Amino acid sequence: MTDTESEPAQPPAVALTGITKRFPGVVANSDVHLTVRAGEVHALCGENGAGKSTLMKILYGMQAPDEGTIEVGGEPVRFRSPAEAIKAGIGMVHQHFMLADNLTVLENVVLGAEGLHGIGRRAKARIRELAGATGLDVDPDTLVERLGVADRQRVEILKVLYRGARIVILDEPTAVLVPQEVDELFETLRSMRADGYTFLFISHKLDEVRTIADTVTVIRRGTTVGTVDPRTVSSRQLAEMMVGSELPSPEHRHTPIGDDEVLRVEGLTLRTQDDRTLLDSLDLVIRSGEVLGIAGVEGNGQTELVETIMGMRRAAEGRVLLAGKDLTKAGTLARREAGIGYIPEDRTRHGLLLTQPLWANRILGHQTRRPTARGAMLDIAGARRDTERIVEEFDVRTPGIEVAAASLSGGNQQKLVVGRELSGDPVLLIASHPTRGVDVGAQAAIWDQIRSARARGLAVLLVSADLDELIGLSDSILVMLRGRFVADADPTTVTPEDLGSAMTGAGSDRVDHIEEGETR
Amino acid sequence: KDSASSNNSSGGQNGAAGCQTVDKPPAASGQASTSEVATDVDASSLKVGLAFDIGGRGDASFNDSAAAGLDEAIAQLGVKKENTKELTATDQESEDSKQTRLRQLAREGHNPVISVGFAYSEATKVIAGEFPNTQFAVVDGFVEGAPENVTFLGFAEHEGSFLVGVIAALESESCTIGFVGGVNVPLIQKFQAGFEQGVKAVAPDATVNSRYITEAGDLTGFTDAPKGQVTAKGLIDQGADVVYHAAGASGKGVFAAAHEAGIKAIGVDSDQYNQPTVAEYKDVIISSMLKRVDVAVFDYIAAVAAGDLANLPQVFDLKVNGIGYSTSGDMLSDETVDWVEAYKQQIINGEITVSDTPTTS
Amino acid sequence: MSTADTGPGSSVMTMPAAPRRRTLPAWAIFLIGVVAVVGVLATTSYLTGKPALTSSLTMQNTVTLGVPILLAGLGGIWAERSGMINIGLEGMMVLGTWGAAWGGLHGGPWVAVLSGALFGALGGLLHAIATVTFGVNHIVSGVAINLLGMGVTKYLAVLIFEPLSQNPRDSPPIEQFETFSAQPLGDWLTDLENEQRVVISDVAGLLGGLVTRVSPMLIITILLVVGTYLVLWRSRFGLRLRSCGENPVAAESLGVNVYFHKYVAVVMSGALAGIGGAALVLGSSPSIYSEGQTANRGFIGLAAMIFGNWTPGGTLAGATLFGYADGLRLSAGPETVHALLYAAVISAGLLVIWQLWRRKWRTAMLAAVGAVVVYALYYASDELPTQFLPYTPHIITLVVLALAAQRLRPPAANGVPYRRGEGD
Amino acid sequence: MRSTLLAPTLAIAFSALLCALALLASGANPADALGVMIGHVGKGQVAVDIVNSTAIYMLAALAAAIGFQMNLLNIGIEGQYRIGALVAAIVGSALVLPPVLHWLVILVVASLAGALWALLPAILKVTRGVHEVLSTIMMNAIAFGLAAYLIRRDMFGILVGNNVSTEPIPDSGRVPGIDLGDRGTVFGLVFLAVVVAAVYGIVMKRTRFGFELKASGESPTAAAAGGVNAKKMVVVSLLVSGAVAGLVGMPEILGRDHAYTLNFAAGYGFAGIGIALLGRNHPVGIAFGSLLWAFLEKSKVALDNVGVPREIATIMQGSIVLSVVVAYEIVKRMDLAAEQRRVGRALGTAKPAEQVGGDGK
Ligand SMILES: Nc1ncnc2c1ncn2[C@@H]1O[C@H](COP(=O)(O)OP(=O)(O)OP(=O)(O)O)[C@@H](O)[C@H]1O
Ligand SMILES: Nc1ncnc2c1ncn2[C@@H]1O[C@H](COP(=O)(O)OP(=O)(O)OP(=O)(O)O)[C@@H](O)[C@H]1O
Ligand SMILES: [Mg+2]
Ligand SMILES: [Mg+2]
Repeated sequence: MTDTESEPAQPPAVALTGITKRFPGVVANSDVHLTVRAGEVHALCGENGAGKSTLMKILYGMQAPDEGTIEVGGEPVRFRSPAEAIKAGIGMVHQHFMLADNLTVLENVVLGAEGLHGIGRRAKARIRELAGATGLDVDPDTLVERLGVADRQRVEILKVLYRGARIVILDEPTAVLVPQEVDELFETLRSMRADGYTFLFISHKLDEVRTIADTVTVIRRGTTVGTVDPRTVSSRQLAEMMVGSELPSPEHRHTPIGDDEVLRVEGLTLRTQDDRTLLDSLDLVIRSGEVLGIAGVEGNGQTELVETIMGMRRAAEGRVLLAGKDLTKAGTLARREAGIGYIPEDRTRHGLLLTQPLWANRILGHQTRRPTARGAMLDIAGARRDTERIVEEFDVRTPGIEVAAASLSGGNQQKLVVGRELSGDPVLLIASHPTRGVDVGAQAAIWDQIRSARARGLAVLLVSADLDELIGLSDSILVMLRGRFVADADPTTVTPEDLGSAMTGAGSDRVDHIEEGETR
Repeated sequence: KDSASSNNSSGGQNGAAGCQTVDKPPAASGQASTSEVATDVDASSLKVGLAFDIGGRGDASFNDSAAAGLDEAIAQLGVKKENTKELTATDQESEDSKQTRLRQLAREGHNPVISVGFAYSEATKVIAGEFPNTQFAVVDGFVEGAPENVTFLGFAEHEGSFLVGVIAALESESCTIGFVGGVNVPLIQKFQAGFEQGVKAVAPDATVNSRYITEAGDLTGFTDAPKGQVTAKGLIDQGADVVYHAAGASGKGVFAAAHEAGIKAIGVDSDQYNQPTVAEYKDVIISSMLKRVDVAVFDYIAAVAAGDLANLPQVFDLKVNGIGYSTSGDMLSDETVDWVEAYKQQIINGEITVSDTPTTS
Repeated sequence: MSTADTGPGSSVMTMPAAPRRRTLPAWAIFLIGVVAVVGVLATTSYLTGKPALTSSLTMQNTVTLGVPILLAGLGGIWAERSGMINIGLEGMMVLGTWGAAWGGLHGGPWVAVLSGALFGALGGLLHAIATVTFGVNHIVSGVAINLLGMGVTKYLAVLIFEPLSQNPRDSPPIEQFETFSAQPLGDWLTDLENEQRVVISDVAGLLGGLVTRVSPMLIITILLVVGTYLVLWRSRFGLRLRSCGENPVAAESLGVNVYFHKYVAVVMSGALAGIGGAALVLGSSPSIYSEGQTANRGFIGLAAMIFGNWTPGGTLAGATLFGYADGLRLSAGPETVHALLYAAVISAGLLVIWQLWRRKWRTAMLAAVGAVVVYALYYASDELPTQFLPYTPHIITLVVLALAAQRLRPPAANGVPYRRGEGD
Repeated sequence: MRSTLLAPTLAIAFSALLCALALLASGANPADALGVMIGHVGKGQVAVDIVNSTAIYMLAALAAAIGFQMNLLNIGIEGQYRIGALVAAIVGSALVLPPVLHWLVILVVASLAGALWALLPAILKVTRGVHEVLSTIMMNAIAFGLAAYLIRRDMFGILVGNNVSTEPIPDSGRVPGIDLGDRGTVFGLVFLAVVVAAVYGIVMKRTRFGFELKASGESPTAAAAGGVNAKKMVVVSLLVSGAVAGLVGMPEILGRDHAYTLNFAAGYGFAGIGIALLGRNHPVGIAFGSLLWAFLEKSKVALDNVGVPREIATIMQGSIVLSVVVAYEIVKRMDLAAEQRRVGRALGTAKPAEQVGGDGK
């Protein structure tokens, strides 16, 4: 607890006192206290749904607190909209990108701050000036839809800088970045800190927090648990503060890999309408009881690979065989019926019918199979019964199976999806970011389920941005870059840093336990 | 063979002087009989129900004309105003709404019940069956197998159109004449047919360009003045210097185009020279083809009151003055009127039969 | 906790698109398009001997019939660029016709335009209240507003106009705008047109139609087209408004008052549709409100907007197409519309060349087949059945869409419900 | 449950209030007007007419609802039912078949024609991404053209008085109704609407097809991941919607008119869209919505009969749709909040007090 360090002479950059925020049925923040010194990087940690984002949105004027006071630079303030927070020098980079794809970089940046330099030539000049600080190197007239993830992140930071914010909120900025990109970001933060900027930094990755933060505040169940000095605590201690109990981790437990070839992909090639190659002649094989991990920076073709194997995209060339059966021409449903389970990377978009009850969600993807269907008719009783089973087995915390999927918290939604996809005895599970955005408890439960299914002979294709998860679960790892497999790593020896290098194409010559090439 | 005509315009010469015309027919002889229905009957005991088509009283078109007939009956036949009732159709209504409307009128004791517009034909047939003691009439209507107590008040629009066709041929300098129809349906084709025949009767070499604003089923052709104007402008651009319209409210646009181009126009249904909405353009309205819905309605009421429907004309045509043409504004020369009267007599005498379907299309 | 998570905020990122080759600026494409269209029409006019295809009268008719459609389409742009679908344009336009007649009775044509705008805006306001404040499905609200617009207008016409005009369906005539012509220029163009020289006369005809008997309404409309472009694409306010249609949550996070901009957009949309109604009233002679006079022009305006890819220039092109084809049919007659088939053949021929040049063999083949089929149709017939002619623009629209719809780009959050503070 | 009844009740009350104000403004007594509207139902054949119209609106609304289930807005119902009715009338009149078979053939032809008219928009949507609103608006217009063309006298039309009609369908093709004597005749095909509604209800609730349709409507992305072929669903749902739309004209044509005429009613398509939304795409909701709509539609005649502006009924239709959806929206928000509260309580997340223990300040 490092309160004593703050000098009485300089008022804190931000002081939140007694903040309470209630949503229908949920208290997101309850009597939160937070003090941020000027010129520091102040990290905020806590499990999913702890209320971090809500607290930041309150500080940023997007939501009004039910109780409590906010002081900025010693002055009590009351923001009714982000506009007022911006005026007070606060900027925020959101957990999800807040960019309009069909507008240019210039337009995205100046939006809402047109008063500063107009929307024309002066604004463009100013953006060019600031772009250097963020490492953004694109023409301001480029449409944002043409930018990659890292560049989008830079545009987000540029937006904050452009407004002249001195206090910058970064809500999980590193979730989508690879280690090298994280390092670049931290470089930027450090130099800006030297220029006097104050940062509020949210992350689930505790080692990152310890690298960059000057102070860490931990939030649990909507309230502050404590403020600590990152140099004096370990990641494990931090985690235990967050969860209030021991932290599980993805350790590698070997089970024997079977001989049966479950999935074989040969020469898989995918092109866009305008003939760009998204997947370039990919080959892979997964045997029963094997977990094959795919590592890669987001946007290098993992999504496309998974969706092509699932039949949601049409391959230009190549074959997909499941247990020897050629599925290349089959539709998604036929592939599912042949025994593929699919945990999509974005459960709300690809996994769930949010307004439908849980049992209806159980039917999705199983609408032709027992126990949820009989011929052309649905078996609603069967679907209900099996949903009860999933709720039981996978510990989905819900008041019942009649509630809409939207009412469940993210972790419980994900457990429902995992339970559904492991139903009907699949031979292959395609899991994209199976634990993204879910809290630690749910994460552990999902890992356990995947492990035990594998022990029963399930083959798994695992795509994850969480390198620890990838290393912990996989029997072997392929690294994807620009639509190709560029490296093959052994999870028993590889480190996240090595993987990160390979993922950015930087480290091909640095590591000995990464084998070059498009083997397998 | 060419017969010279007066100073007016219809000379026997080609070119800008006007159309080459046929011989002027012999002067009119004989008289048009007015309808034989007595007008001295007492209709004060009648309760008259009137069911209008879309638009209703005040539409400056045939509904209004029917209303005028009723007003006339009130004034002359002693029908009591409080004993009359007028109902109006709505857009896009279904057949049963028409039936309900008629049934309502009949049930409330109205007798006769007069409906306006051919769309009422079928409904009237049905309701007349339900109320055998009530007299029904349908302006413009006709349907097979209607009961005894239904009278169809049909008009020979083509005959009147023939006469204004004669006027157009005589008045045209360019010998090119235009016709604008509202919606391409048989009723309006009657106007076109008679008009074209009338022009050709006088000037076989004349050109008549006919256009419709919309096709069958799309009734907006009767309510789209801008399109009426565009259509007329096109005809004028192709040389027409007399245009005749049968396009309802779209006709306003036709007059506007004629006014703008300084050419002549012929109105339809009622005497449009005296119509307030087009008063601005009255100087170009040299005549109107009169369709005397008012006469038909009046005569019908009188006939019901007198109890002799048998004497009511089968068709309201030139002979019974159910159809005619107007000379308001005195823009027709005596010579022209002579020609028209002569043709009128020939039609009445049966020497000329006017076709009710156009030869083209 | 938004339930419909198809909004832009949650879009999954996949591989970024390749940087596009540098394309021509919008105005250049527009100009090239105009030149191409005029070229095709001039050629057709020459080869088929149908001067009406490019006569000044045709142009005038295009303007008369196109302006109300264009104004409705502009209204559509305003609403949809802010993310609000407005299928109620027709109803707002009807309100505008009543308002214009009523205002015009009391204060002349300028007041008519203002009052038309005001009444249309009231319709827009109702739409905004239902959709923005209450989050009602945009289409439902639009359908309801169409019903209300017609019901209220008829009701008011009976209440207010009938005593004056003795006609429940018409208002009394109102004063019209004085028209004016750019005289020396107009005469010169008329002379040129009459010389019937290839291309020159065609261009002169089309231009002549634009400068003779110009109504201030046309000037107002052109100003509104340019104004819409400048406001929506060149002003701060427009940027904010468009951002609400692309990603309202992002706009909100930058301090943009999304509700406010949506309200302004939808009300403005109604006002423009209302001005469209006023243009209809003032463009009629005599200038009156007359029941049923909009005749689905609001829907056509919506179509012109989609046709025009939600841009003012494109919508102008769409409205011109509708006005041109309808005007040509009404004023020049079926034979001239028939000549448009010839224009279609020429266009298809050009498309073949263009696709061959781009080495798109398949598309070129298809276009060639199309050209042959249309030419056969042209050759085999003298006239098309008149029953189909009124629908020429509709058929052209379908064909053009079938060819180019993939290039259309609706605002990303168009029609997506938005609630303040519910994005993530 | 609460939401299903509360919302419409609130909404109808609210729009009744609005209309009462409008009535007061025009000097009429709202209570009397309402009395007239309700009293009207008991008169003559109005009750039966309402039932008949309800069936027609139900078919149109079901057609719309099928599209809505997967977020497709089939504005083209208007054109689809016109083409369906016309083609069925033409084919039906040309065939000689035993009664029941004859009806079935006509119904199938009507569905096929309706579906065919929806085919082009469906194909354009899945192959070229053309928005169905735009393409169906175009197809509606073109349907008028095709109808006008097919009913030309040199095609399939015959002249009846001033009206054009197709050849009448022979007796074997006419579906007998339930004759209630003075009360009128309930169309036999009212039961068709009931059957279609029941099938629709079962398919949506109980079958794989319905599930896939709803899933694609709610989340195309999730449906695709769940193995639903979105393109196929678009084509199938538009075609089925068009097929049901093709039936809309059948109760009238087979039960009363026995031919397609120029008077064929328009506007059912747009009404259907409003009703489907009013009934929340639920078959029972649609039935009640149709009943309400038919009641309002029929009361126009009654209002006119007592001199109340009948536009009130149109205003009422508009304001009911608007207020019903607003009310639904409000009640939905209340329900959602209540459900969140319930979930919150059940999971204990709403009890932060036990967790408070932080000391950070
Ligand atoms: N607009 C809202 N309406 C209702 N509940 C909400 C809303 N926003 C957040 N919540 C709830 O408030 C709680 C805190 O959410 P918040 O987004 O602040 O969590 P977080 O700590 O940022 O979690 P994560 O690590 O997943 O980002 C959660 O239970 C969430 O479901
Ligand atoms: N090799 C191919 N395999 C499958 N489909 C193709 C192929 N090439 C083109 N297509 C499809 O054919 C259609 C026309 O292709 P093309 O890209 O040549 O058209 P275009 O000139 O770009 O025209 P537009 O983009 O306006 O439709 C497109 O739908 C495209 O997806
Ligand atoms: Mg968060
Ligand atoms: Mg292409």
